[in-house]
Amino acid sequence: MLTNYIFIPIAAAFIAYILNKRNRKAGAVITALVSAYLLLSLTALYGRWDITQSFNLSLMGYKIDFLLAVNPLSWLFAVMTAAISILIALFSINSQENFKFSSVFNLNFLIIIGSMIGIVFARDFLTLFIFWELMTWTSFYLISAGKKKMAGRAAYRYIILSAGAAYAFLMAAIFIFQQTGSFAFDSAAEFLVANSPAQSIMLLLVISLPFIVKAGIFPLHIWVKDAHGNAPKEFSPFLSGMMLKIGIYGMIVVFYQLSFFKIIENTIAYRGLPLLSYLFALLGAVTIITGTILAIRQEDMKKLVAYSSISQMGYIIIGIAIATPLGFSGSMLHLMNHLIFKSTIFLALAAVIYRTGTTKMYEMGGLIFRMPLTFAAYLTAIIALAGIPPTNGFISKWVIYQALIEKGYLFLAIAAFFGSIASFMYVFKPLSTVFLGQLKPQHQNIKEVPLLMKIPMLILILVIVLFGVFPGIQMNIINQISGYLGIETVNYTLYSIQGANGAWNSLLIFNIFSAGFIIALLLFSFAKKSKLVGLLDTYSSGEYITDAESYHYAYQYYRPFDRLFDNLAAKSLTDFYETLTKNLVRSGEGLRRALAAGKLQNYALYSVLLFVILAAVGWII
Amino acid sequence: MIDIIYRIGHFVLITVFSMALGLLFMGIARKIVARIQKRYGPPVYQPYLDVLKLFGKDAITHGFIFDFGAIMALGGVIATLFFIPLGSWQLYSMEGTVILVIYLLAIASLGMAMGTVGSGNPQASVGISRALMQMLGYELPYLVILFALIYRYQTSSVWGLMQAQAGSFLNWNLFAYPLMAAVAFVVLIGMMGKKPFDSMIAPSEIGSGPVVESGGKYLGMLLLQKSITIIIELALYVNLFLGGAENILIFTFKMLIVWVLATMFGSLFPRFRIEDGIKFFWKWPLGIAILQAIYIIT
Amino acid sequence: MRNEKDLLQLMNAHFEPLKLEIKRKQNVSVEFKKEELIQALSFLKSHSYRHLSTISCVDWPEEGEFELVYHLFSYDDLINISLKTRIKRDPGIFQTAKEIWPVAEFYERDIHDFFGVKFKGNDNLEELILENWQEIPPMRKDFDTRKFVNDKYEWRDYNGQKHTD
Amino acid sequence: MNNNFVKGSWQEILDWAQNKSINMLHYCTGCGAIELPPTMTSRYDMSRFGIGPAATPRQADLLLVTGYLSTKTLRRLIYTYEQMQAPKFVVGFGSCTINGGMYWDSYNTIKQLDKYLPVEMYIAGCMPRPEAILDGLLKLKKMIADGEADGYQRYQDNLEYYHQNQEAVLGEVQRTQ
Repeated sequence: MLTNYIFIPIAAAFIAYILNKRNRKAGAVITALVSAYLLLSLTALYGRWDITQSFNLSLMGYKIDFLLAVNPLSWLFAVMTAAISILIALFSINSQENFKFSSVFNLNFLIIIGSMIGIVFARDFLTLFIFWELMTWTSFYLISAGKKKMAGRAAYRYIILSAGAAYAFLMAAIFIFQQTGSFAFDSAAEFLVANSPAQSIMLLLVISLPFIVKAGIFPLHIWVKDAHGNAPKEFSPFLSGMMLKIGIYGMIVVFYQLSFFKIIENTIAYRGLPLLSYLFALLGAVTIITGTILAIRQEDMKKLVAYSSISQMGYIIIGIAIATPLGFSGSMLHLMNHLIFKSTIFLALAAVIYRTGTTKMYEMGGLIFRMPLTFAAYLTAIIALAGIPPTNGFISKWVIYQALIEKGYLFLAIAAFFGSIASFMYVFKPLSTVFLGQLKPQHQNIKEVPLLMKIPMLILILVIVLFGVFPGIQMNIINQISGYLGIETVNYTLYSIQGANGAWNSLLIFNIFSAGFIIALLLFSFAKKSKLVGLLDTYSSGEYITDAESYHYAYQYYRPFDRLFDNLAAKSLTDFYETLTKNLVRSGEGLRRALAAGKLQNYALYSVLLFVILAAVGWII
Repeated sequence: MIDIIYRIGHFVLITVFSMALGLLFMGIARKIVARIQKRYGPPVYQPYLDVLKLFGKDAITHGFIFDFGAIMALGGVIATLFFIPLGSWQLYSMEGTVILVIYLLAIASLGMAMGTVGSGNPQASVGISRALMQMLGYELPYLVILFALIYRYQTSSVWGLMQAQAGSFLNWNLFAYPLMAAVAFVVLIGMMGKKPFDSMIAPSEIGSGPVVESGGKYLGMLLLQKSITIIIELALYVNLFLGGAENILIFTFKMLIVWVLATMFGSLFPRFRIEDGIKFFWKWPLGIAILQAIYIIT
Repeated sequence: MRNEKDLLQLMNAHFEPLKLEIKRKQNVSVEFKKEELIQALSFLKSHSYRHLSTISCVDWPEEGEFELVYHLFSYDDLINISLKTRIKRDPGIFQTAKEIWPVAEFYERDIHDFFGVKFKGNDNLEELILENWQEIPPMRKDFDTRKFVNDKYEWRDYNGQKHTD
Repeated sequence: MNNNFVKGSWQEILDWAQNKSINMLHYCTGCGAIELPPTMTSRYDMSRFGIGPAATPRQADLLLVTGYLSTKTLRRLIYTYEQMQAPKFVVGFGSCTINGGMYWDSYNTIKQLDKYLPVEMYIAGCMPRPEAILDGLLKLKKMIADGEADGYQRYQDNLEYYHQNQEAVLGEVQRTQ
């Protein structure tokens, strides 16, 4: 039964909360067990795309249906949620020993898992909304549980944006309900196609608002950095890997299942693409560029990776918005791969934070000799993120490039290229300043993290390489999704993908890369053996170094580049929103003084007036 | 079995040939620069002696990441080499798309960056940070050019792009799209780190940047890596804009011409500051490349 | 803009210099009592002599005195002025000018290196130029360089003939 | 073919390559810094003999000490020398490195470089002209080719002696780890 997947985690959440009060590790163990159960039973569900479940509720004369169903798309998202939860739970068994709010963490985390599965299985607006709100509020508590001073403020920014968007969504849903008498997606889609295009487009744009916020797309991305930077270190991988993706899920639902693309099919087009889709793609492009430029500037590693998440979301949006088979497949590939490598990055950084207790990059250095496995995990993940073959990150970006070049979308392609090359810069910054360079004296005695924290990282490394060599595994499910949504499929085999103007064969590339590596290794090992010297014995213009701290280049790593964008970055969007709020409050204050002047009767009068106006509007519509 | 031996022989042959040719080109470049400066210059075979000497010297290492970086740098370029058609020699050039080649080259850069920063020398870090910033400068126009070419010929393999220019030499992209060829030439100079764009290896400023700690065999391997990188970049240019070649001799000749011209241009200019270099790349080459791309896609 | 004579008048009006002298064009030398010198420095700094070029020191062993010379320059008047004062050689202690010009700290370290003069108020008088110096400061006139060199370094032997002979 | 023979001839090949390709680190302490640019640039062009500059001691084979050495500088010079990789050679420039030169009675300059570092050869003069420098470096090339330039081995063999001399003038000496 589908409800099991939703309510078992939610029920387990309270058990975990109670047990965790007794034993710090119990909550995380329960989380891991529940997610393992979810993963196993979801795997058993594979291929059974006909399971549905529904409940009826009569309320004030309205008959409301709650519909749940499985399809390849929901299945993929549910499996991804369960899989990443296992790894995070395993990781947090040890890492939460000293975390004050660990019981609250596990409570909320399990509820989020349940509600996310609820979201992806939901087939009507009301179910979606209920679980969406559950997820939003629980994640709000998780983000504000971070120890930082700013955590509360970041969480408020997140909740205000999310809640505002969600209520707009609810309004649109209720409007559709009034017209059709049902919250179900199917009937809504029928109604929207039949309705006047202008109104349908407006409704769908409003419906997609909460998803845009959650995915961190350009004008509404301001919550991402602070929320990621301040969330508990174990929650960041989930926040960045899964919760951003759930926004993408929502957008796919809007685009395909609510037939947004069908409605705008015959509107004005640019290069064969409806202008509205192109605008969405352009939003993705702007997201890539802003995310990238801001990521390069960060000195806090979690914020840096958060901005990089924003920029990677841009790729996914571009691929979905241009709606070609290659674009969609590339997006879905990138979505999965981004989950994998971004979780790896966040887990590796969480391991570093666990040992050093800081997130400022310039306070660290040379950790590679103390934490080699963490370094290996980070290195593999950034190779994937930067899109360097033979890892999974390259494949998905390559497919997206193919899609863009096929149609000749020049400006989208420039943004994609920019984000890809600039990602070398921002991923190299933590590599260089945290893991390489001089080891700080206060970190001399750091040890590698315990075994239970190593296992998730190891698994993720293997998965990155596995999907890098055999993208066919992913393409299998993606083609099922494409088929389900009515998109043409892409030709693939286990280790190759057919693009628009060229093919990608990852096994071959993996082999040739190994060959090149072996030739270099042979050359290296035949030459004279070298002598190992310490890190402080480096060229320093003849002067001998005594303290490592002053011989580490870490602060403002890309200053010359940042200087190019100083003016732009000074005008941050956050400031813009804050000024806007301030002005709104001020004008509201002025209005109040002019109209109400503190008399209670006036307020009553205005309320009645407003009600009448609303009623009139509702009647007219 | 024989097939495997044949293939391995091919691997080794191409690797050795490119190393030798790259070192020869480096020697020629030193001679040209010397002649421009009214010097006699070192003998053409000087780089061979340098490499031989470096492999005979003692060396120090700063731990396994230092070793791994050097191996990854050389291995990355050798792997890239097999995807490029060199005249009639082409191992896997059918499969290798041109975007793949650009990104494979990044493996080598990443390896070198990792190894040298792993030495713990801040001058290496400064050099690498400059190199990465500059890379963002020149790769953007280059990728726009590739975008336009792939869109124009509807194939993304280097081999296909080369074949598309077959026939008369007027089909060469150099004559078909001269603006694009010029932009690519400027980018080529930037890629090879020649004079106006060499702030990342400024010897008297940051102690030769990325290679500051490399001596002995490490420097030797990086020299070999550099030589193969030169061949890859020149071969890409020749394949994309000069129509490739029938056999390896003509191909080498075309590469030599491009190399000599690039060296001559390089020896005329003083050095750009980093942000000025990026600004330059984003102003002129990128602007021209976008104009040309718009012309092609419409 | 003052000329040299105006400057001397200004000095005479506010202080009691022991000796005033115009060495040549744009170059003035004034000798003060040691009590007045720091005061004169800050006075001159507020009268456009903002640039402290250096502080130098002369050893007068016969008189048992060190002579400290502060070289100032004005970008308005275009005049170099040297303020001199003499302190007793034996304790060899003077006031610091660090509060007026922070850079004076380094000049004072330099003088402490080579003459052993101490500056009250400047507690960072560790070695600036010399390293591990154990002898009396090398620029004092009673430091016998020749003997020190003969003791410390070995001369090259040119067939039995030493370099110094 | 016995192993020694192979090893011997391999060493000869390396010596030959070494003599044709020398990267020098010019430690410019004195006026020698002025004599080197003409030697390197178009008038005299030392690069035609395969001699070129190196940026750091790791890449260098030859340490040129171009002028007087104060004790403070000597400490850094020793550190730099130890950072270089064998085979490595030291050449002293001008009278200052030979016997103190015009700084013969300075309390703070060393008088004989070869007591502290294994000098292959001196180039006399105050300063030596570029012709003299080139002549000296050519002789050094010949020494390397013949296997006579073995300073780094002498340094290893007489480590005690050199360290004693160094510590006599410098006190404690910071060495590479």
